[in-house]
Amino acid sequence: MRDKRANLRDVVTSVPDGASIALGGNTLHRAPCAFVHELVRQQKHSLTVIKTAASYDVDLLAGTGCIARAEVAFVGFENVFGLAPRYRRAIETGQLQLKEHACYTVISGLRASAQGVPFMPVAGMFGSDVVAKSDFRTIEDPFTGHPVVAVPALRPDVAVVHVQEADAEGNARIYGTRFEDALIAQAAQRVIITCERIVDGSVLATRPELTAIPGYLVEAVVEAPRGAWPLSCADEYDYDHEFLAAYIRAAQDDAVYAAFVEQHVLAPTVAA
Amino acid sequence: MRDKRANLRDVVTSVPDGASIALGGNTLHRAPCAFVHELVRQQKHSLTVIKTAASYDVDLLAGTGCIARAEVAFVGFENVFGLAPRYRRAIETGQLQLKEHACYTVISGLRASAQGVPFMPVAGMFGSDVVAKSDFRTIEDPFTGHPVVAVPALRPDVAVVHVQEADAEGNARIYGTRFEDALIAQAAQRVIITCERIVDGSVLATRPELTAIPGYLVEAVVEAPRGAWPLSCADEYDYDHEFLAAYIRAAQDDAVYAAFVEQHVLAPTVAA
Amino acid sequence: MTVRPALPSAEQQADMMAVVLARRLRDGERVFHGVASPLPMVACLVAQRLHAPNLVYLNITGSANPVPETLPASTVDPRLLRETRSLVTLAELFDLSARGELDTVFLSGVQIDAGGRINMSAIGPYDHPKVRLPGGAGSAALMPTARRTLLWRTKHDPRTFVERVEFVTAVGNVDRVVTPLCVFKRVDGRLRVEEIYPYTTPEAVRAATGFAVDADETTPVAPPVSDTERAALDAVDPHHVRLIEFA
Amino acid sequence: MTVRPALPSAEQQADMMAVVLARRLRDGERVFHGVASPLPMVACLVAQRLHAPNLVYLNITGSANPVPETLPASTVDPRLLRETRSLVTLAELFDLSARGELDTVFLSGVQIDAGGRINMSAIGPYDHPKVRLPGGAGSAALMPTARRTLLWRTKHDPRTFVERVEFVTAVGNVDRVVTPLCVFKRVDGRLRVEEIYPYTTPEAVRAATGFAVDADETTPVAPPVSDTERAALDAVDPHHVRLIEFA
Repeated sequence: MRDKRANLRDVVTSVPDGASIALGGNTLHRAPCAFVHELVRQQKHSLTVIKTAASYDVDLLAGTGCIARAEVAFVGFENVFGLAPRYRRAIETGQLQLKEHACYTVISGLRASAQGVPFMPVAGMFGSDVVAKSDFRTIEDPFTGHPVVAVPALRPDVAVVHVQEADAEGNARIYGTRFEDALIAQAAQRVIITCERIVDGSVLATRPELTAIPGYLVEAVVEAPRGAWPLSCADEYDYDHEFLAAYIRAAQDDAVYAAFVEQHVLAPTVAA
Repeated sequence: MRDKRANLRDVVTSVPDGASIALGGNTLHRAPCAFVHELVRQQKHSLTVIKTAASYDVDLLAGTGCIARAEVAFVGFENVFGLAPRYRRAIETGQLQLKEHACYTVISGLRASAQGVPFMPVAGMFGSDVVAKSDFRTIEDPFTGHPVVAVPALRPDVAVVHVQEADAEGNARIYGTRFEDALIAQAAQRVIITCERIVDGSVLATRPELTAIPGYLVEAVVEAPRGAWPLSCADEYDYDHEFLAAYIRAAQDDAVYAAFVEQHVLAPTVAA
Repeated sequence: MTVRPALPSAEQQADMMAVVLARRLRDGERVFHGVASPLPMVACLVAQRLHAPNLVYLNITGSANPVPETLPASTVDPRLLRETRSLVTLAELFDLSARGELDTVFLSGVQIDAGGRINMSAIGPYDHPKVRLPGGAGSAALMPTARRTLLWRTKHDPRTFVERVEFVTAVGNVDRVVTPLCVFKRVDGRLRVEEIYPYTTPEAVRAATGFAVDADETTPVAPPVSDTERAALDAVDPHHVRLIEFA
Repeated sequence: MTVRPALPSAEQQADMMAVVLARRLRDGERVFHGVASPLPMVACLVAQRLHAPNLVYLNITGSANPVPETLPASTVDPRLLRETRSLVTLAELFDLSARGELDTVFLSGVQIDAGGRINMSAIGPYDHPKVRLPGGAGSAALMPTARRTLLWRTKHDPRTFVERVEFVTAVGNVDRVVTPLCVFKRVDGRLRVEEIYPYTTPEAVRAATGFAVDADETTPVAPPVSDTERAALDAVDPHHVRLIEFA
């Protein structure tokens, strides 16, 4: 397979405004934040973000106006810092359009896409107002006639996953929880891997069972040390509590927030 | 979790006649043959077998009258020995009822069961006479109206998987190809693991990413060294070419076959 | 008449809730919690030390029966992987519930109503909310499919416990609702007070609840935190991570 | 008129088929074969050594671009895992095709008809077959979803190549059909002879085919196995595992 190593700037440049992007990780953990920061630096707009449970990554994209639409099930900083301030604001002011999901309907939509079918039946969901609000449909099982909720295929234009190790072909090894990272890579039209370090393929060949995403699904692989910062990366680093605390404080005021983003995100030293 | 170690005889005794059993492995590789041999020894009958691609395991169950029904996509000895002689005969004489599948429809039916939904849409299948013969249905996507084939949930009563290593709680580590083994474990009502060796759980804890089937899905774990024999087990042993050749020869004649089964399967020394 | 006691401390509330949740867990069952669930995390670990050594503790990291060295503030934290022997994806966890094999799921709601419905979506008109909430995460899929749901909420006031939620994020097999003041049990589709805590009164519970409840002098009082329960709490959560839900 | 040549040896047929299949593979494409596929296995490895170094060779073991030390007789064999850097389940391989991301799939049929339909199910009445065949494995799902199907069959006679199969196990995007005598190309839904092999004649191809074919003296003749192709064959399959399909 060809060498797919690329630099972050070029890879992000290749993502058009208006694209739908599925992000890896979950809440405060292993989201591709270096990639997200570069989206902000390049002032992308009209993006759709797809994720089950997000925090800083989606809050920042909402706060900087990069995303116009979100298909998510949870955005918050858990009990560590509570509500997602800019995500909240963006929806309350109508700047961000939300298609609300349960985590499982995001998974179901991605599964439909990964399996090349137009929809996926999903268990549960009965009685939830989310079904009507998000235009899911209740259909009949063709064999028993029993009702079941159907979710349309969710096909991201781009999936971005941050992992600990990948080789030049894009084979990506994930230590610890994989979350939906393999699924979004299967469901998306393009897959971009960012990683703590590029390793030789022979390392992955010693135990291919640990490769979460096969290289033949991957378009580009970017070496981005601390690429999940300020969120955590299993076996590598914890989330940056002080930075996130400062972010939440700054987010309470528009001017302070703008200055914070300018200093910590737009400044090219952010990923250093 | 409790200690789930059990002996093969007791575990097989717990499987009632008429049960549907999904077998792990694929064609000549890592099928739970020690378990299959014990099914024959206990003269189980009216069983349904579920598998994508099988060889000796299903041929033997057909030849000894243990199975009355099969939901499979392929049964043969590949180019090594060609057609499955007793499986063929059982269908040609009407003793075995076949619900023919594509490998992918077996997977789709198992996925429906694993996901708690009554059916699964599946891509492809158009134009195949298998759709009508196996009572799959062509339905409309509720969102676009496009046609898609639907497969009913396939819920085995028992899944049996042979792995290289498992702990006493049933956590099962698979080296090499996993085939559908994790999926059948998710889809089945009961899960039985046979393994080359029982290892201490602390071994699995060093790299939980390698555990293919979590112990909390498992009812019983049986230590069965060479438990895939005469088929292969990755990193452990190759398939037994001489034995399979003798099996194929014996299968050409009913009396010779009966004697072969008596000597090699019913004799308790088989797994030695 | 009873004098309403001073409001209990956050410590008292957190300890009582963790213990009451732990008491509701049964040995051998499969229990799951998702994001933002410190009290359920503590409750599972406490129950395993006391009456439920064979409880299967599952969480959104995909681990099973982890033995964390220190408890994380985020309940998706890699610290919850320690000593697990298996690791599954989120999809597999939801599948487990979807096929009816998850015994108990812990969920919460910013609003909880008299029918046990939860709102984690929005306060005010859904399309132009006064407050956009985080969203229900797994709840809409889990509440109808898990065999039972244990709801918990660390705030008990009339704006939290309402007659009818403004938006139904999820509804399903609610068994109990554990608050800082009492335990509700869902009977015939409606929440009823099962027991109140030693440090409060029926009047206080009624006054704090936005729907009519039947708490009175005959309402059972939960046993206080016992010495063995206290010891288990201290062993599992020596740094009082559980308090973060009261911040 | 041409004198029909002596029947070529199994070695000649196997070498020619392996090379003709390899020639049809394109650099960079994703190619997959399933069970019982020695010739496709050899063709993929040969193509990678010649004109398609970036071909992504996928097979039913779930490996990608394996470097087998010795070729197995079973194409599901763990030997096909050697040096792979990733490993996926069968389900993921079928998914890849289902979403249109598999470029080429190798499939075969005991019967192949003029429309490129295959029968791997039964000879004689389906419900009371004279011969029950192994079944189509992945074919019914893969043929309609893979971008193209390369069929191969090591027997070319009128009972194998028929006007209409008795049972349609699978039908789909058939591109070429490679036999021991010729290559068929599917044009407007019907198989036409694209080229015949140097060791046979148009008459022999017509006589061996159960449906009308247009092979004549103007039909192109495939180049014989070249020295570089021979060298690649010897390097990839020194023990002639490919011959097993002619046993």
